[in-house]
Amino acid sequence: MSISIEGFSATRRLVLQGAGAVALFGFGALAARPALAAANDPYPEAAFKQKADRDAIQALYGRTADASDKVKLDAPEIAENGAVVPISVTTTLENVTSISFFVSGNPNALAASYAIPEGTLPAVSNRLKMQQTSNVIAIVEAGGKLYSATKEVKVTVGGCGG
Amino acid sequence: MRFVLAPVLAPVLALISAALAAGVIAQAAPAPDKPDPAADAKAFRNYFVTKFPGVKLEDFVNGPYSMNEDMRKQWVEKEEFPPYDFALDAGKEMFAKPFKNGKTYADCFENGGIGVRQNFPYFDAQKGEVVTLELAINRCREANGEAPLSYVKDDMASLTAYMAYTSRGKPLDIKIPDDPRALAAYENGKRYFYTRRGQLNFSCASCHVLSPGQRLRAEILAPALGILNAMPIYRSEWAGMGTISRRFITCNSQTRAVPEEAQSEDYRDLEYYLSYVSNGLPVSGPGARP
Amino acid sequence: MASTIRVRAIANGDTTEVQALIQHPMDSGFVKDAQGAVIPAHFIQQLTFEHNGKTVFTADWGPAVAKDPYVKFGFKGASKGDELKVSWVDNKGASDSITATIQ
Amino acid sequence: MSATMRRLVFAASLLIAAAAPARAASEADFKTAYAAAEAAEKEAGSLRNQWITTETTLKAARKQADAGDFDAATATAKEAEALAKASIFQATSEKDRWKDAEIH
Repeated sequence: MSISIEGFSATRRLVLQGAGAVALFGFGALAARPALAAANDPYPEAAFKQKADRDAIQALYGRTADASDKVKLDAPEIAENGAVVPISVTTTLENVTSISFFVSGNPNALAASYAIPEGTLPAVSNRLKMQQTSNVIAIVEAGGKLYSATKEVKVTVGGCGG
Repeated sequence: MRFVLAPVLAPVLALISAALAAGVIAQAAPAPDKPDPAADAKAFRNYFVTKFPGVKLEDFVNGPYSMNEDMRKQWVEKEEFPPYDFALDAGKEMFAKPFKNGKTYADCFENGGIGVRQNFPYFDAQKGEVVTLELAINRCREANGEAPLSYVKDDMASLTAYMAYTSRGKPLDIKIPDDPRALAAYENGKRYFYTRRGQLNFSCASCHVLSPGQRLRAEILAPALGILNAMPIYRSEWAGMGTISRRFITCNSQTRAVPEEAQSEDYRDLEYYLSYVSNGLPVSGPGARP
Repeated sequence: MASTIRVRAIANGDTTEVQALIQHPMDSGFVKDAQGAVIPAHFIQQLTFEHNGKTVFTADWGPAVAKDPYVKFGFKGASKGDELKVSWVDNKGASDSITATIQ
Repeated sequence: MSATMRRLVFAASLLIAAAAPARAASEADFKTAYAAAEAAEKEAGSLRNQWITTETTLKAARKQADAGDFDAATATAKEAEALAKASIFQATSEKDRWKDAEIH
């Protein structure tokens, strides 16, 4: 697999997708051991280092995403605290191989990326940090294509509450 | 000289606005001469129930989350795996671990300290003072030759979190004995609650009686009714746990008043008052707050 | 010392719902301490869930995941009593793992 | 209504004090101003009603004096005194007035 690091995670996810993707590369051995491929997956360092959301998506997936109403992004209108913002994604898309979260207003846009092997449901909930009011973008990788949903989350500073 | 104006103007403006606000509040009936805690508690509860007809009585203990749907959703999500979970486990471990003399916290409390949170604070007739759970924990330690814990966070928050957890759902049951000293403590707590302080000229009541449910800067203010039932809390703003002591101290700081020492007489009396007027509402601690 | 990992895995029919909470500072590297010194970045990079030797979920995390991170997902093919292995490794090379039983 | 008036008069007096022109100040001037501020803050302390702002302003005055800038230090000390006096006024006026806010 002499592929650049940027391309690798996308490739790995295609491998996990099953026979079709494997045929593309012709590595039967990899198809037999998808779990190991995931466990040994290198951390997408380069994607996490990108500042802008577009660059981070490009670094992680090597392509751009299309907005889709099949991706449901659930995030609060106003984050009760930017330090802990509950954000989740579900999708009705089939053959999902990964789900990733980007926060446009953070110093580095990519927050988290999840590999979804076959048999795992295409739904993830997590809690992210947001430095300021900005868009949150969820990307769903399905059938080798990227689909996205975007929502603005307002973040305000702490005060005399609670 | 130019920078002098701004900081001096701030209190001036605050006082002017206070004066205006006072005009609004002054319509209230004149204060009775002798403290009547039972009547106070009834009026207190009635005020909140009337102000928020959509909020169930037992839901007031969930603070800002009882007031705002978007916030409530975030809280329900948090409660699926609450951030105070680690403190709760640490507290349970600490609670069971014997002191150097072989005794444990259980030896200091009624019913071994399990399911007793709703009885705190209480008035200690022998010492003539209000004893909070936090104070009782440190007195227990000292009586067993252990150094007292910091009142604001960490171990104290974990221990009180565990003890509150064993009382979850039990209605607060604060007693004010027929003792002039207990009544005086109650009255002092009430005075502290309603007295404006700090450069911003806020009382506890300014935020938590007049404005619960409203946003002050980022946050939704919690109603005073049941506000201590959720203690201790994991606050996202603190990125950690805090006790009742910590909440009082930070509230004072936020109004730019120099806070008192943790477990000062004023703070203990305030806890006594606030807990008493929330009698009957369930213990919900430990809680999670923004 | 108790584990840094809390897992709740509940089988409901063919689907197992998994929730995990991990005790970790997740320092972003953008925050200063009381003395004004930058707190160096310290965060979990990878979190893996394995069932019967098969990886069912992998998280790649950056410093923008909240302190004491939480994640929830679901997968098919497991039943009550099965084991679920959870492990993480952070950017300083520290790691932890736990094996939970599916309820 | 009289309470409102008192407050407005007080507010005005503060403004006048704050707007008084500065003149070159000596170390002695600073010490006098600082002692007055400290005394007022001590009184606020006895009423358990100090303001954080007063404390930080006192500290700032000391720092300016340490740096030899007695003009600034004296002005800042006077500002601290005004803040301390405002907190004393607050404590005094709240002594009974808190009852007006009580829920009945």
